[in-house]
Amino acid sequence: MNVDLLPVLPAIVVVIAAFVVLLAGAFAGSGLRVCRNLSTVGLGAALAVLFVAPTDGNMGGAIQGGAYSAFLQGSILIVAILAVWLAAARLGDDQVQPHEFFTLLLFSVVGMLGLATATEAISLFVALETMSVALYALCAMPRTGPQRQEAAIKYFITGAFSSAFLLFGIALLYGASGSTTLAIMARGVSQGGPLALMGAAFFLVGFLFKVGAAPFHMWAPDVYQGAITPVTAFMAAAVKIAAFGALGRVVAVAIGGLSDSWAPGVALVAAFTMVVGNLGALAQSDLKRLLAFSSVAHAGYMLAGIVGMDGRPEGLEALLFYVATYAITNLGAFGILIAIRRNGQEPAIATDLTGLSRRDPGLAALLTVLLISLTGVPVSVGFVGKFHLFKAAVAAGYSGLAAVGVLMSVVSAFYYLRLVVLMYMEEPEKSTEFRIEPGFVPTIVALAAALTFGLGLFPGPLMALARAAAASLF
Amino acid sequence: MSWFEAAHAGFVQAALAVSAFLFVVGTVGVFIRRNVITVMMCIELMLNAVNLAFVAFSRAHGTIDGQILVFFVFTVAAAEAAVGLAIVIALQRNRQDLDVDSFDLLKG
Amino acid sequence: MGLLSLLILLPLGGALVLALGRGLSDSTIKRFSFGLTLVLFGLSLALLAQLSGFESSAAYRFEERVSWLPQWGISYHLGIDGLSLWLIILSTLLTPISLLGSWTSIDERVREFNIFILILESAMIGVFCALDLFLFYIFWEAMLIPMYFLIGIFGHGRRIYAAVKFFLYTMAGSALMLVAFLVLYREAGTSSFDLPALVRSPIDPGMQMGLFLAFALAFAIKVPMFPFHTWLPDAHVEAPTAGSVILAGVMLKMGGYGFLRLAIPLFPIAAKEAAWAIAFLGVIGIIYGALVSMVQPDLKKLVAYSSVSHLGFVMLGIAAFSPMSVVGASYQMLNHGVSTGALFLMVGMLYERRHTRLISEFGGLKAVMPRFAAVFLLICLSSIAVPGFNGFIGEFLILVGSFTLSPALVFLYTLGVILTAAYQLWLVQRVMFGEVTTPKNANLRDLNAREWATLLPLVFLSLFMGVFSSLFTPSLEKPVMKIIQDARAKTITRAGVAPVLPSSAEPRAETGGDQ
Amino acid sequence: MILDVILFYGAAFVALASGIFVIAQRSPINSAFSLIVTMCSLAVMFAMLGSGFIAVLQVVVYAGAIMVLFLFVIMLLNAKQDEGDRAGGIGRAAIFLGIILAVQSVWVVWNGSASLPTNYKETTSADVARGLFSSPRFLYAFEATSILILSAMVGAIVVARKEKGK
Amino acid sequence: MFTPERIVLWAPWMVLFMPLFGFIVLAFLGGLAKRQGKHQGMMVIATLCTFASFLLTLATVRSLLALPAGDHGLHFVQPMLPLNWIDVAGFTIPMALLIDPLSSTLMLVITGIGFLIHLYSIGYMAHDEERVQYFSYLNLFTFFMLVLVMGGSLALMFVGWEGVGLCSYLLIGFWFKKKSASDAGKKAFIMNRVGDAGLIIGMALAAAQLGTLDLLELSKGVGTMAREEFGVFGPLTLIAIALFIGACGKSAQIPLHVWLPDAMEGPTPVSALIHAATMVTAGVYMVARLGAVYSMSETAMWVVAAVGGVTAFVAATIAIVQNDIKRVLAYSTVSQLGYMFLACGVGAYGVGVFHLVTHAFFKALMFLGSGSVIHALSGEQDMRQMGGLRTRTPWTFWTFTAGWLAIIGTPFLSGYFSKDEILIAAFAHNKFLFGLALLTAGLTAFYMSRLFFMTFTGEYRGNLEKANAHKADDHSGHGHGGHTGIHESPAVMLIPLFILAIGSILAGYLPVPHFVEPAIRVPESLPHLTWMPFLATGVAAMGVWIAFLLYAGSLRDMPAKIAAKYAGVKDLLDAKWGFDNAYDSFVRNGLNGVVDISERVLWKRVDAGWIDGVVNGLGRLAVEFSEGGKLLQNGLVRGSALSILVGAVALLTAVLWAQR
Repeated sequence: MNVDLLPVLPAIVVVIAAFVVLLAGAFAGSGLRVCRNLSTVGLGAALAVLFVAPTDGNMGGAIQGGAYSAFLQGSILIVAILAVWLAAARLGDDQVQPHEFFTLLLFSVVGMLGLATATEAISLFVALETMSVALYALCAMPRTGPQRQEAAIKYFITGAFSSAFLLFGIALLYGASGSTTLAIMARGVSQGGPLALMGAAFFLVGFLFKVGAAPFHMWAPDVYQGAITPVTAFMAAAVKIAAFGALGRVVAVAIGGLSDSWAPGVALVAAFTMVVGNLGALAQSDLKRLLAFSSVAHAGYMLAGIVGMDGRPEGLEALLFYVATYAITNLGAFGILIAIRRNGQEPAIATDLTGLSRRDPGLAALLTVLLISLTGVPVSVGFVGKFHLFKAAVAAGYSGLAAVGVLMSVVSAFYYLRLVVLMYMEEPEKSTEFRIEPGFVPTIVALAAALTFGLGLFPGPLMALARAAAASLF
Repeated sequence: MSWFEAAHAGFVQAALAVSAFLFVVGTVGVFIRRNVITVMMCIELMLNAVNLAFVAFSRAHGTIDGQILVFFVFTVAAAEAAVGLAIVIALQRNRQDLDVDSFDLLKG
Repeated sequence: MGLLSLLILLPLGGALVLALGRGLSDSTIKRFSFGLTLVLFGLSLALLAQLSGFESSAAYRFEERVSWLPQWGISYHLGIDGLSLWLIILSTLLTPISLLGSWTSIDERVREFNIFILILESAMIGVFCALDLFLFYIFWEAMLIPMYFLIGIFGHGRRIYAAVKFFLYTMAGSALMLVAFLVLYREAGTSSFDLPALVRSPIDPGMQMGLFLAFALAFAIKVPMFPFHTWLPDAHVEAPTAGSVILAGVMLKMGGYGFLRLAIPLFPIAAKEAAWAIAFLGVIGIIYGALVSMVQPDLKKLVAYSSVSHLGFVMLGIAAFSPMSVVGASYQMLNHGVSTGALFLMVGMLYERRHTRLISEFGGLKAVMPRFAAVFLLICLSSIAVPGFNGFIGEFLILVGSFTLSPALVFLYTLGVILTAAYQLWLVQRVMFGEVTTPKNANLRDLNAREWATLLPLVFLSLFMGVFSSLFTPSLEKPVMKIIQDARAKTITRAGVAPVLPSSAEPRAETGGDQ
Repeated sequence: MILDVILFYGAAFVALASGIFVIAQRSPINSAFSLIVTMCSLAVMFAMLGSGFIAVLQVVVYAGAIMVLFLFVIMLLNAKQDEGDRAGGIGRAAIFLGIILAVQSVWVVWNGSASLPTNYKETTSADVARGLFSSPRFLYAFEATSILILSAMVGAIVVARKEKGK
Repeated sequence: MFTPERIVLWAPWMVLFMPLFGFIVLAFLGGLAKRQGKHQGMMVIATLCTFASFLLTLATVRSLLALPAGDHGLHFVQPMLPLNWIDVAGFTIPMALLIDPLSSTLMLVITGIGFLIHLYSIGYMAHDEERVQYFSYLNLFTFFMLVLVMGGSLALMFVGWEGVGLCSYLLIGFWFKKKSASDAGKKAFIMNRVGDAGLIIGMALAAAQLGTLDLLELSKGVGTMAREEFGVFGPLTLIAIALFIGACGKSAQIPLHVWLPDAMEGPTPVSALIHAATMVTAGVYMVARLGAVYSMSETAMWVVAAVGGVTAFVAATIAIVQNDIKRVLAYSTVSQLGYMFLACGVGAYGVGVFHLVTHAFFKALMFLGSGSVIHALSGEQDMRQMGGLRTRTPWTFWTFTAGWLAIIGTPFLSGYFSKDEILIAAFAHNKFLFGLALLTAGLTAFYMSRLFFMTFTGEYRGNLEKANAHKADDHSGHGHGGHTGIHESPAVMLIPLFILAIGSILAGYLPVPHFVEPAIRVPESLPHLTWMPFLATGVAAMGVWIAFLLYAGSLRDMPAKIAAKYAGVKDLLDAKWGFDNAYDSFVRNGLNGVVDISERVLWKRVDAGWIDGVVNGLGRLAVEFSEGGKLLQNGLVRGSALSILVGAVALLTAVLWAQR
């Protein structure tokens, strides 16, 4: 048996890094900094492998290298590196064994890389579960306070529940086609039939859960709120990339032929998700819940890309572009929460940001840039991304979905702007004291903001990558 | 074809029906049971139902993929159960209550 | 880099300098940005070097085109014709004036204030230059953010409510326009967002109305047309003086500009069908604005509602769609920028002195501040459209040009003319005439040199434009004629019917009142 | 042949019945035992469907190992009985939806399976092994499973470990 | 440069420019001059500017007449600036003047009488704080009035039209601290604005229907069109009537006349210049100017004549019962303007203009005379507080006598000629209007005599101390002199009176109708009725005689008795035929109603309630929805799972459904 390991090389590198971190922590008692640096090196090496090594192989159909996978893997790895650093800034506060934390984080990255590359249902499922199981555990860390475990159990139960649906969907698709390989599945599926339809529907349910689309989203606010902020940031950014990447591939490769059947339903889900996410965020005062609902809303926008695929790569291209840039932007927004200590505490509710611009105009400006992008107002990458998504949806004939999307963006402006109002237009209480995490967190935020703004002006290069990636599946 | 031949030929169909029904039973169980461990068992029941579907399809198509998948489902189920039960243990340690409805710190 | 790019990028560069510059004192910042905006004004005057070109053809000049997102056919495409030319000059003129006008009233967060003004200026110029829908939309939306901050940070009492309302209202308006862009892109089949290319390609008449309405909503809110105007009074009242001046002076013009530049040329058939509704709402706006303005206790609110009224004239002119009326409407947009800008400046001056804007707090100011009173009166006269002032030219052209649309509307229009005079003069009377009733008013300072410097250009312009309109109108006329001719040609060829809106410039002596 | 049929349908019946017992029992212990019964019945069905290897695994791994884990935890935590059937509105809604879903899914598989091919053949553990390892297709998943299990281990340890000093 | 051909091209611009120059100088240097106490110099500059304008007008007219005549025997020039005021889409309004006999006549009146009134004002306003500003307004007014009559197109005419309205507004409200003054100013402006709306519509109609606003072209152009019979509301009729509404506003014709009496709140010279001699005649000028258009529409002619006739009569009756000297004169002005319109309405445009000229002299004279009286009495305007001023202010008395005689139509004085011709024209046209006009002539004689007798003859009835005390209270306003006691005015005020008196006597000998006829392009042929002068004189004499009996003769107690006996009539006249009340109640009820509705309904309900209610309601709805969603998001795992189940079932249903 000749096994071409090149396409799994990045994942292997990350696995090695995970082992090294685990062992270093367990046996050498390495601390936070060492674990952080080791993780970074591992992820960076994986990224380097991605760039250097020709990863275009397929391991007998289990996974597929190439532009699409590389785009997703690259995004995931970059996000993961940033997340590692954000986590490193926060773990000092919490009683967490850093090596365990980073090992789990790296394991979940491995799962994500698998998701991004899998072209076969079994691999896909195993990768998904690898990611999920690690995330369940991450959510429960540290064990201080019942919130964490509550978040974990909620995530676990709903996650397992939806996994069952996903699995049932795979079973039915397998039943309709006789194979678990996506490309072969497509042949059986394209003939239609009730098995294929129900299989596609349940398959979608599983992924719609992972991306946090309504009505499969209700776990998201609770889990986002309950987990520690770096974990939340990592979930909000990286899981979206991996899940949407896999969903996009499945839609493009396996069930695209049935799009007439499921696309209207998904369009409804997308519209519903935009509405629920944005309206849900309106009344939130808790910052992380607000960002959770916001991420639900963004899942809705991204689903417009899925709906807009319709046999053409444009929707997928838009989706890839959006999910990558959204991850960066969102990570930046969470980074702000990590960077700030208000009276020694992480800002938890919106009013904790009151008067930030008076104390730290730079950070306030950065958050404003990020919020503007999340709202989708030019000049920002959020605008370009939404434009792209809705363009695809309109091109596929779903103008109404685009209309809902833009109107809901207006609603989103309300709650994003409220933060800006608080930062810029309200006076802080006299006793309020802001301390900024020194060093790298503001740098990460600045990096995210710079990318957000810069890609808003010059989206061309990244868009070209997304374009090539999407085209490789068609 | 005799009745039992027909019944034999109908194995796949029947197995699938049983699978679908069991899946729904498991699904409903998630909602009507409130002990978190029972809830997890209901999810296991759903997975089992799916396994039956895989095996049935595997038989129908004559491909091995389905069975292999079941093999992986076992592993996944084991892994999930491990982490899930670990969380349950941690929860129990923190709050002495396994009623799913009691986890309501996070809401709104 | 072309002149237009320079006009757009220079203020951005200035904003960047201010944002990154360390240790700049407030007065340095003020001087720097004032100087920069003056330079921009000078640069924009350089556009006039080609005035004869603007007067001789409707072709876009100073065109710049850099491919930006080629896969979507999006390019950084700039260019101006006569219509944009004057609006750009208006923008670059009002910006330094508003900076000068808030020289003393803004004494906190000066750096941010100037940054926002500079960004705003850049975006405003961009809107008037952009010849690519995507680019247009970017500038269009980018304008909102600095204005939002200007209102929200530097405004008065209910500033936050007003800022959020302003932002959401206008963003909601333009949201559907974005979808319409995309549908248009799909329907036109040009594979580009280039405006001239899209204008050339015919759009299915069945699609036009929906798209037109999406565009029209965005522009109607910006204008603002009744009944989409309620953000305006709030935004104006709460905004700082500079914000009000720019908002009223430039940003409201973008609605009318959008109709002329985008909505009508792209969807002429739908525009024709909707003309009566726009005209009707325009006239309602004229009268409604005047009536509501009459009863405002707050000076700024009064001026704000008067804007609703004045822009009703503009919309009527655009809807009538005859060369005269559209030129009149374009001219009226400039006029309104000058006169209402000045009015807001003066209200700001009063506020600076007395910290109130309630009309009942004033009275008899003519005795205390005679020069202020004189300028105030002049500006009011311009606003009333007394001939000799700029307002008259615009309103007269609109009136004559829209006569054939509907005589009944025109009679309502004249009712608006009367009401305008009524509320403006009542305002003058209440504020300027009579005895000084409040002791606090007894020792108010008359205009100082800085305030003179802000007002004189506007007073001068309102007179100059009232007398020498023919220096301005030929360059407005060319693009307007082109828009009208193109639209008519498309209406005929696409729908196979003759235009219902005949040119009013043609003598039609043989018919009676056109019913 | 007849034995097959009887065994199969008998097992199916038992599986359904015990499946319902799983969710109808108030006590977690009872549910667990019912679940084990279900699993064993399913194992019989697997065997009758020609997947002997899976049937064995089902009993050994699933009913044996995993369920023991469950039972162990139930015992460890001394899980109380469910406090009655106060499933409330959510339960009723779920039952309602469950009925719909059951109708739909049974209808789907019933109709769908009518057009399935009938390439029946017995498979042995050798077939499974060949399928699993003869091509790199499943090798990837197989290796990935190791990561899955490892991360589950680490996760379980991390989560369930007692706090130092507590 | 100084050949007639050249002069007519630059001199008119200079005519216009001089008063504008004066205004600019005063406006910009006024403050400085005021601070340095150099009011006198400023006032002289203003006056000289007007005088220069007058001289230039003379030069212009002389040169014009020296030019060869054009068609219809018309001497005209159209000096033009190389610049269009409006030039859009083939519609142009050049900056062109039209100098022909008609405008020349008006220019002479404006600059001539304007100069005299400037001169007079130097004395009258000598002690007012803001006299420099006053003079600047006066100059500005002169400028705009000249624009009005010299403008070559309706649009330019409209510039002047609005400009004089503005100056009128400023000058009426000159003593702006007085509420009544600023109210009157506003009233005048808004009522004019109503008229102007008519004018604007008329212009727009003309522009839209005829394609030009050029006065000459309009006059020529309509010649080719069909005449519109009575009852036909063709475009010309509509244009003419719309324009006439404008004329009514400016020339204070019923029903837009009520502002003029109130306008007497302004300084008296202003009343003389603006509200008697020049501005208020602008309507007459316009109708005459567009005589060719009006003559094409019988309906419009009828309307003009009727409004003129009725106004003449009604205003005259009101004048009978007024006691304020200026108000009598104001109503008299309204009445005389009605005469002029009557003349125009019956096709005798030239005669109308003729009366305009003569009226300018005698009415300006009488206003200035009354100003002199008021000046002498330190601000007293009530005739019941006057009397016997003949001896105390002899020069004023004699000049006033000339004006009085002229207006009542004393043979061979100016009023006699013009009024006679109006009567003849009316007689030839419509017997009813003629009767009304004749009656008005009698009434005019009566009330002017009443004024004359009450003011100058008999005994002084006033209380001088009170007058002085009143003055002391009001020193900021009417700043007449620091003298006490009844006194004659200074020479600078008397000289204009003399000149105007001479004019009042002799102006009737000017061949105005003949002179302006070619400019109007409507041939006038009046019948020669030898009996008419006798009849008119007789009626006038009767009026004088009755007035003499009632106010200077033996029946001085009669007015009160008559008033008591015919209380109804008296009340009607006191109430000014109800117009003022109607306006007041319209303003109070109607306008206040509008204000009220605007405030309560439009602003607070429609705007703040409905529209903003919808806007804010949408926002609130969204937030409510969100709050409701929070309840749903109750944190129960089973709830979250249930929503997944709901979604799964729904999606499955949708997918199965879509396939069907």
